[in-house]
Order: sequence, then structure tokens, then C-alpha cells
Amino acid sequence: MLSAILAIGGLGLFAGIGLAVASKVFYVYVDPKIVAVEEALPGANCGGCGFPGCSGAAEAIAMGKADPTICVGGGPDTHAAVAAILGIEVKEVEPEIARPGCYYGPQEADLKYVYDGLNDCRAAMLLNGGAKLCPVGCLGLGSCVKACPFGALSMGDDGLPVVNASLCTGCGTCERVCPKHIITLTSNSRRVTQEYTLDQCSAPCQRTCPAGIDIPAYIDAAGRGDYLEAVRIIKEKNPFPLVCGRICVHPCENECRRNLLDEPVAINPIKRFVADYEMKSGSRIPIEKAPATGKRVAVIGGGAEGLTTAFFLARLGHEPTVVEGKSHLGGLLRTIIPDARLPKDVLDWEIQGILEAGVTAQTNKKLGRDVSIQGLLDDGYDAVFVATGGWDSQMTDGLPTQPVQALPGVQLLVNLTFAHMAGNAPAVGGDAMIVGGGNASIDAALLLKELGAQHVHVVFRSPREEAPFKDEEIQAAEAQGVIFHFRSAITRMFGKGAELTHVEVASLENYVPGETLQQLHAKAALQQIPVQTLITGAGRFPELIYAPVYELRGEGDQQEAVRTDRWETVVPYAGPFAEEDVGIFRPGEATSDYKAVVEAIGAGRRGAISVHKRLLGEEVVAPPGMIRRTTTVLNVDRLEPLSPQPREKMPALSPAEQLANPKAEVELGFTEEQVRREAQRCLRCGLICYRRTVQEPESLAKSA
Amino acid sequence: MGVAKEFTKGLWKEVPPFRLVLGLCPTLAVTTAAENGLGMGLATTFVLVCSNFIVSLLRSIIPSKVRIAAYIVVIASFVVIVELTMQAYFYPLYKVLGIFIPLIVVNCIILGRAEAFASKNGPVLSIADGLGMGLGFTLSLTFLGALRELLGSGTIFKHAVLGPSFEPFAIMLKPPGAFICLGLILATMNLISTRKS
Amino acid sequence: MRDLVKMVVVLTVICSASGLVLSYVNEATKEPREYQLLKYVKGPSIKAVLPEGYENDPITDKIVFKMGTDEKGHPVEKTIFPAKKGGKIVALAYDSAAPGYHGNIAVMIGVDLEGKLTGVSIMTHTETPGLGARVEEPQFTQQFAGLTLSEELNLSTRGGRIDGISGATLSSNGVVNAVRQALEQFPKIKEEVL
Amino acid sequence: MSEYWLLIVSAVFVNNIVLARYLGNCPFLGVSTRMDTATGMGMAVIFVTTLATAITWFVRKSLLEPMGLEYLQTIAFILVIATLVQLVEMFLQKSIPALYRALGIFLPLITTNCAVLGTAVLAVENEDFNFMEGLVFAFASGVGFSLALVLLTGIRERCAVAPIPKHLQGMPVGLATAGLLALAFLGFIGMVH
Repeated sequence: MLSAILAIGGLGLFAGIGLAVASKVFYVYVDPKIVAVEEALPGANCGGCGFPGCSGAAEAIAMGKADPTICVGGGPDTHAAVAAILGIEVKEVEPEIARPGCYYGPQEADLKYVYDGLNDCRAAMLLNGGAKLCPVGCLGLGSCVKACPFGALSMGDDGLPVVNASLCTGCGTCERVCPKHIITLTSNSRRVTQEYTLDQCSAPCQRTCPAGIDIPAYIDAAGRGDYLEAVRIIKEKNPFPLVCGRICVHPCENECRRNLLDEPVAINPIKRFVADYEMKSGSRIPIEKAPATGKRVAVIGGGAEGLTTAFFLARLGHEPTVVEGKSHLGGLLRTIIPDARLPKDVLDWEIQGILEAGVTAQTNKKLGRDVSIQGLLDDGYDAVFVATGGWDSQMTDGLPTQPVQALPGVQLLVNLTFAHMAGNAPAVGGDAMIVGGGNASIDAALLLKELGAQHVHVVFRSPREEAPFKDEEIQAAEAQGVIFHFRSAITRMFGKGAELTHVEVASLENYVPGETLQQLHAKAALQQIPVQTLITGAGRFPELIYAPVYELRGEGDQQEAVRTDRWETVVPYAGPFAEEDVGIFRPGEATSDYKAVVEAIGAGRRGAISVHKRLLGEEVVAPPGMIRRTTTVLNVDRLEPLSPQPREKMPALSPAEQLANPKAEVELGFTEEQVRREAQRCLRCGLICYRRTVQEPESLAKSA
Repeated sequence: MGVAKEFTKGLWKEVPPFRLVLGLCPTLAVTTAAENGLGMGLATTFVLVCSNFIVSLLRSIIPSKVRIAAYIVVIASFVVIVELTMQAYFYPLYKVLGIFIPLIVVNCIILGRAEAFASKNGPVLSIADGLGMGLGFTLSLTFLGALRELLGSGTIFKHAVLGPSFEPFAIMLKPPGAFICLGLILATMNLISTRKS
Repeated sequence: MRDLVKMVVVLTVICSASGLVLSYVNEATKEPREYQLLKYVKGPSIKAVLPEGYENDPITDKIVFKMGTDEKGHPVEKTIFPAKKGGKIVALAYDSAAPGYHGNIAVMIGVDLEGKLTGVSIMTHTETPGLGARVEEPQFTQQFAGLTLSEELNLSTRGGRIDGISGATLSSNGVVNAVRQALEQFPKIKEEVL
Repeated sequence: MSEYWLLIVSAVFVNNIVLARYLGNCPFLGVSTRMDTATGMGMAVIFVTTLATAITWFVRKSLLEPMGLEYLQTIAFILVIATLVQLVEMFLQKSIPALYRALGIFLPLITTNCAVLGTAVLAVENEDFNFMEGLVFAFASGVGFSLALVLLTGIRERCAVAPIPKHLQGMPVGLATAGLLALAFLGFIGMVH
């Protein structure tokens, strides 16, 4: 009996001592904050934060390696709780929500085969990319629904996932499991900065729209009678629905699939109706904005492009200031569009809306006269965006006799020539460079030599053999010391204070359209040429971002980025209509004077995104896979038989009425009934899907 | 009232091997015959009730760091008592259950109840909880044992039921039969539960 | 530190208490456990090797005494199961072991008071299944009945009367050796028992 | 050497600890839904089983048998295993944090994994192995557990996306799968005597 007590008691003693000693020897300090933070996290282990599960995130947050807001699954309440544990303030994050990007379920879409395998999209994907003919369509097997850690997704009757917005936390699990990448997160910023890519569903009209408006979505909203939702959708890409609704050249309607059947949907009049609806309601819909970044951006030029840039910068959380040389904002919209097409009060209401969205405007501040780039940078702006517009304002101001230094070291060739004719040409010291200008550039180069330039460089996009000169002319110029850079582009300018110091030139010899500057750089070194005067042959200044250069000072942990008085320029990324991506004055887009306001709006939005990327420290490039004008996109070339339905006629003033009141607006806009009927003509196209059974107007009226 | 509730929850709502899917090893291993299942169930019930009782008495003096070790010692003591008693009075059953008698000590149900219930409640409730869970476990094992005995040997409690023309499914007495039988029982219980609600 | 000590103390006390209780239970169940063990492990063999017609329970009436020593010098306990008729011992059963082909073969023998075998049963072995393991079969064990410790108690290949299992001479010989060893102890056992 | 190989083949395939001996079923069905947790659990079991068997062998041979206290085996073994698991957990947390993060959460579950105690009892009492044999047997049993667990997990991961009737989803179909796996392992019977 004693031996039993001793043996078991001894074992117990041994175990107890072992554990007691071990708990001292192997004592590991576990930061109570980590435990507390982990308890505050939702524990769904969704991976949306990028850490291995909630415990990994908790450790990173408690160690200060990650922000309390990285938990996308938990939302603001969790962020607040975590921040409270750590005793820090929580930064506001933009809410995200999943959006299924497909509109036709497997029952309605064209199929390649009937799938009867594992009930999982990823498995179905292995069979020739899934059953749908459409390469980006939702496979409808609900992998996203099963993966959602918050139960926010369900499968609808049409075989497409449905998002319960109140449960969705924006963790992105669905986005990660979807083999088609068709269900995506959307936030205000993502929607505003979106470009259409090959791996998402897009309709012909929205791909064609230079501003990139989600046309099917707003027509759908208008058809449902949700006119303000339609305005909201439009304003994600275009802050000028009233203006565009009146004067847009609507290339979208040319691509409308209804052309294959009868007449295109009256896309633009519907836009005008919903915009008018908002204006007539007397109040503006609230504009969703990203959390404030505290970055200030000056936008030079208060025309359609500049205002658009400022509007979207405000939506992305920055503080834009529009600097306009004239007394009124609106640029060409105000100066050359007649009242009969665009009444001034309509324009004013629209511009007022943009200002109310968070845009500051300074009028009567002319660049080169009242303000300068370096002055704005010295004032602490984090970037200056130059959107001086389609036609150079200096020309419309009357002939200058003294060329004005608008951009540091940059002059228009036409101004230089005028000044030379007037005998006021300034002496050009140092090195000069001419970009573009066609036939005039050799003469200009020789003029620069005459004016005292040491080295004169001429940069051409085209190769030598395609240059608009005879070879002898080139050789003669070269003999006089002019240096030619054929098949090259100016990618950046560098300067200090008010001076241009040098210019970066990229050889496009091995360039493949669509490549980024970085990819090109990997092939051939970029040349940095000292240049103090840059002459542009085009009649206008390019869109450019002037940004201060930061310098790292200090050692190790003490290192900090210090702002210097040096600056560099960044070229905004090219839109879908540019043929090349690298450099300023890209063929196909930037060299053209904007023919239509909608093109200026598109460029303005891309300018804003480019500034935004630059401010975030991201590379300023177009999203990979962006659909360009040259991209071949899957489409349909004939429609299944649908009953034709004539397009609604735009009510307008009679010629007699027009004569009686020449200032009155000629087009009167659709009535609500017309909009409903017209919206119902829309086929709600996807890549290859479209509405094959058109609802009858009566039933539509009833459902509304 | 509370006692009755704690007792009855183990019989259907939280019946251990079927609902909680705990204590599977003895559930699968010894249920080749109804009698074995009954014996194992009763042995487990005894340990469960006794250990619940002792743990609930000791709950305030055991430091939390050696909590698990202390509970295990208590449980193991009762397991040894069962082991010795069965050896002395139920030798054939002891032989059949074999290694699974000492393994009662690691039956997750027992430690689970000690940790989850007895360490937080008084002795009376703990006994009721142990008794209910134990009986639920016993009934489950007996039922599964009867089913496998019926299919595997054609008998229930060693009484021939299906007659001589019945060809027994020998596989039912082997591991595959154990897994599949339990799986089907769980599916049936799911079905009944959804029908009810 | 206090709670560390408490940890050790509580665990030790619980373990000691458990040891105390268990040793009591162990003592209390010792007798019936041993009886059950013998009944179920050796019982069938005992029943098989003793001549029919005895009236007692040989396990209850078992006789235990010390006989000889093992290699280390510790005394070895020998347990004898007597069969009684009319209160008088008529036969004895006891076990023995000898190495076979692979490990020891334990046998139970029954012997009457003249030293004549009444039966042999194999209790445990680890011989090759299908070969050496066939020593368990009655055709083999029945050959021993009626023999005494003489030349006859040998394999037929060595001039005895026992036909070995073909292909398992070592196993068969192991059984014979175990039986012979047991019978060699018989005179001493008889002396102790009677 | 060959007897060790036989021992390994026997413990891994023929008498697989889960599929033939019915040990370790709770974790076998409990953690077999995701491959990464299954492999983590498998590794932890191999480690603890081998260590536990080694120590319990000494407890039995040098403590219990000389004192004639074989009847206390159950309580002694489980006390040793519970303490061991806790010590290993503390040791890993302090000394090999990477391994602790990989295996840590499984260690507390292992105390009540009957595969560990079962293997120790089988090796030390039922089979009466010598020390080396016991060690090899324990390791092989752990490997057998991991093999069964990984196989089942692989099948259940695929089952998770298959269209399964509602009432069979989850544990019922997991058990049926385990049954079929056990059926397949019956094919090894007779390979080693």
C-alpha cells in the first residue's frame, strides 16, 4: 500500500515540480495586447488582411507592424476596438463591398457544354474554362457563396451570386476564390479609378465611351425609375452629366448593339433626363468620397478637363484647388458653346456641384503671370496638374509679344516664332530641345542656335526614314550641331525652382505598344539630357504632373524623406485611345486637341488617377489588360430576332420658336415616359450576352 | 428542475457520440455486440459520474495550471477502479473490451465534461450531468452495438433474431462496418432533427 | 512562487490520495481477480487435461508452494490444481514450459497419482501459424494420454510413441520437452501435495 | 533489421492504428477537413507518440514492475503523458517558436488522443516489446495515424465540393469515407504475420 502511495504520489510530485519548473524556465512573455487584439478580431480567418489568420494579424497589429484598420472583415467597430486596446487613433477606411460582375446566369447565357461535375467553380474552370461561352462569365456554382466567412452571399434564382450588403464586410474572400475574378470588391475609389479590362464583362457602349461611363447600369437604373441612382453611376466617371447630356458627341450610340436591329438606344438623352431630374429636384445627390489624405493638389486650368481632375481628386480624398486664368470656370464650355445648346445657368449649376464636392477654385490666376509651378510647389502643394486645355489659352488671349514662361523652361514654338517676328525673342542660353512640330522643327532648331543655344536637340516619335524632312536637310542641320533623337519620346522633365535642368528621353527603337516605361527601361537605358529650354511644336501644353522630389536624409531608423526644391514631371498614364503609352504627346490621344468634351473628361479623370497613384507612391501606369481602341474584344455581329421598336424622338423647339428666341435651348429633353420606354429598348449587353426577351412596355409600367 | 434539465440534455440534445461526435474510439471499437456496448457504456458512466462529482468538489482548490493533470489523475483513478473490478467480477467482458478500458481515461467526453461542466458547477448538478451524458453514451453504444450485432451476427444480446437463413455481414463487425454504421446513424439523426423543426 | 508550491502540493496530494485508494481496491479485489484469471486462462486447459468425473473445483482447491529457485536464486511458486473424488485427490494438473521453435511453449498437463498422463493441453505459444502452431491440435496432444515418463514419451523419430507434426519437429519437441520436465517434477510435487 | 521493417509495415498498414485498431478516431474525424491542419496534427502525433512510448516504457519497466504495481499502469501512464505534452508545449514555445506555431494548437488536443496512450499500452504491456522495438512501433503507429489522416483529409476536401445530400453532409459522409478507407486497408491483412 505504501509503495502505491509513494509511486503515484511521487509521480505526481515529479510532474508537479516538472511543470512548475518548466513554467518558470520556459516562461514566454506573451504580450497581453496580442491576446486582447486577437479577441477583438472577428476570428473568421478570412485572410483579407494578408496575414496568416487573425492571430497573425493580431501579432502584427500589436507589434505596430500593421495598422488597426487592416482587418477588412471586422469593419469600423473592430477597428475602434483594436485601436482602443492599443491606445491609438483609428484612421478611417473606405468601405468596400463585393459586386458580382456578371449579369446573365448559366440558364440565360450561351453554353459550350452542359456541366455535371463537382459543384465548384474552380473544378468547373478546369474543363476548358467552364461551361459558358463567355470567357469571363460567372459559372454560377457558388464557390464564392461557400467561401464567404460572413454569410453575405447567396445564390439567386438566376444562378448568380447575390450580395447582402448589410453583411458584406469587404474582406475579399470571394474575390480570391472566384476563378473567373468576376466577383470583385468595389469601393468608391475602386469604382472611380476603374478602367475596363479584358477579364471583366463590358458592353460595347461603355467600352466606347471616352469617359468610361457604365452606360448599361445607368440605363437600367433609369428604366427602374431610380433616376438619382443613374446620376450616381454617371458621376463615378463623369462630373458633367448636364453638359454631356446636351452636347456629347456620344460615340457610344454608334456602337450600340441595337444598330444591328433598328436604331441605337438614345443613351445620351437618357443621361440628360436623369441629370435634369437631379437639377430640377433642387438638391444634389451626395458625392461619396474616400477618407481624407491631407494631400493638396493644384490643378491648372478650370475647363472641363481641369474641373474633372479636381472633382475626382476630391473623390479620392485629396484637396484639389483649381487655378483658372479667367474670371469664370468652365473654359470652352462657357466660351464657345452657344446658349441654345448649353444654357449658362445649366453650366453654372453643374460647376457649382463640382465645387461643392470639395473643389476649391481660384479664378483670375493665370499661370505664368499670377502663379507659377514652382510657386505652387513652394506653397506646399503635393502635386501640380497641368490641364491648360485643348487650345492654348495664350493664343486666345491675343498675340503675345513677349513669350510667357508658363511651365518652367517650356515654351510653345508658335509663341517663340511670333516673338522672333516681333523682334522680342529672348536669348536662349544653355541647351535647348524641340519636341514635335513637324516640318517647322528644323527651322526652329536653327532659330534656337541663332538665339544662342549651345546644343539643340530635336526629338521625334517617328523613325528617321519617316521624318518629314529630306535626308539632306537633316544632314545639313546635324552639320550645324543639331542633335536628332528619332523614334524617341520625352518621358520626364527635371528641374529646380523655376529652372528646367534636364530632360529624360527614351528611345522607342525596341518599344512594343502597351509596354510601360519600366518595361522599356529594362530593355534600354533612358537618356538624361541637360536641357534648359524645351520647345513644344504642338499648339498646346501637354497634361503633366509636377511633383516635388524627396530626398532620404539620416541613417537607419532615423531616415526620413525630406522635400527639396527640385521637382520632376510625371506623365499621366495613357487612356484606352492612345496608341503608345510612353512619354508626353502620345499619338492617338494627347496630341489631339480634344474634339469633344467627353474626351477631355476622360483625360481629366485619368489625370486625377495618375496624380492619386503618384501621391500613393505607386507606379503611374494603366491597369494591366485595359481595353484599348486596338484591343479585339469578344462581341456579337448579329442579334437573335427581336421585335424592332423605334427610338424615341427628341422634343425640340420649332424653327419658328427658335427664331423668336435664339437664346432658348432647342432640345427640350425626353419626358419621363419616353425615358422609361427608351431604357427598356436597352439590351443590357455584356460581352456576348444581351437581353433576348424584351419586356413589354405595359408590364414594365406595371412593375414600376 | 435544473437537475432534470442537465440530466435529460445528454439523452438527445447533446447525446455524446452522435451529436457531439466525441468518444468515438470506444464507440467504434467495442460495439461489435450489444452486450459489449452496454458494458463499455456503463463503465464509462461510472467513471463520468464519479469524476464529475470529485472534480466539482475539488474545483476551488485546484490551481488552473495543473488543472488538466489533476482532472486526469482523478479520472484515471476511477478508471483503474473499474479496471480492477471488471477483472475481478466480469472477466470475459474485461477481455473483450481489452485496451479500451484503460483508454476510458482519454475519452474526450469525460475530460470534456470535467472541464466544461463539473469545474463550474456544484456536485449535484455535476452528477446529474454525468449521469445524463453517461446514459446517453450507454444507450448510443448499446444501440450501435445491437445494430452491428444484428447485421454482423444475426443476433441481439446473443439471441438469434434473424434465423438460420440469414447470412451475416461479416464486414459489420470489422472497422469499415463500424464507420459506415455510425455515419448512417448520424445521417438519420440529422434527418429526424430537420423533420422535427 | 506561492502558486508554484500550491501547484506541486495539490498535484502530489491528489496523486497520493489516488494511490492510497487504489491500493485498497487492489487488495480488496486481489482474490477474485486471481481466481478469475486462473478460471479463464487456465480453467479450460485444466478441465481438458484432468480425467472426467472429479467433483471439486480444482482452481478453488489450488495448492501453492515454493519449489526450487530461478536463475537469480528467488524461490519459484508452483501452483497445483488437484482433482478430487469423494474428498480424495485422484489427479493433479499443473503447467510447465519449454522452448519451441520460436519462444516458449506453455503446456498444462494432467497426471494421475501413478504418474500417468491423463491429458496435455497447450496454453500459450508463439509458433508459426499453420506449422508449429498445429501442436495445439487434439490429434497431436491426445497422443500423450496414458504415457508415463519413459522412453515412450518421445517423438517417434527418437524411438518414442509421439508422432511429431511434419515440418515442425522443433515445435513438437518443445511440447515433449515441456511435458517431460513436468513429469520430472512429479515425484517432488506428489510429496508436497499429499 | 528485417524485424523492424516488418514492425513498421505492420503498424503503418496492416494494423493501422486508426483503421484497424480503432484508436485516435476523434482527431481522425475532427481535424480531417483541411490539409494543413491534418499534416500539423499528424506531425504532432508522431512526435508525441514516440516520446511518450519511450518514457512510459521506462516507467513500466523500472518503476511499476519492480514494485509490483502493474495495476497502476493506467494512472501512471496518463499522468506521464499529460505532463509530457504540457512540457513539450512549453519547451517549444520557448525554444522553437516556429515549430510551436505549426504544432502548438494541436498539442493540448493530443493529451486526450487515445492513439498516444493506446500505443504506449500496446507497446509496453500487450506486445511486451523491448525498448528499440517499442520506439519503432510507436513511431510507425504515429506514421500510420498521419497516413490515415492525410488520406481521409484528401478525400474529404474533394467531398466538400461534391453535391452531397443535405443530411449526409459533414460528419456522416466523413464516417462513410473513413469506412471505405478502412475497407481498403483490410486488403493489407495477411501481409505480415
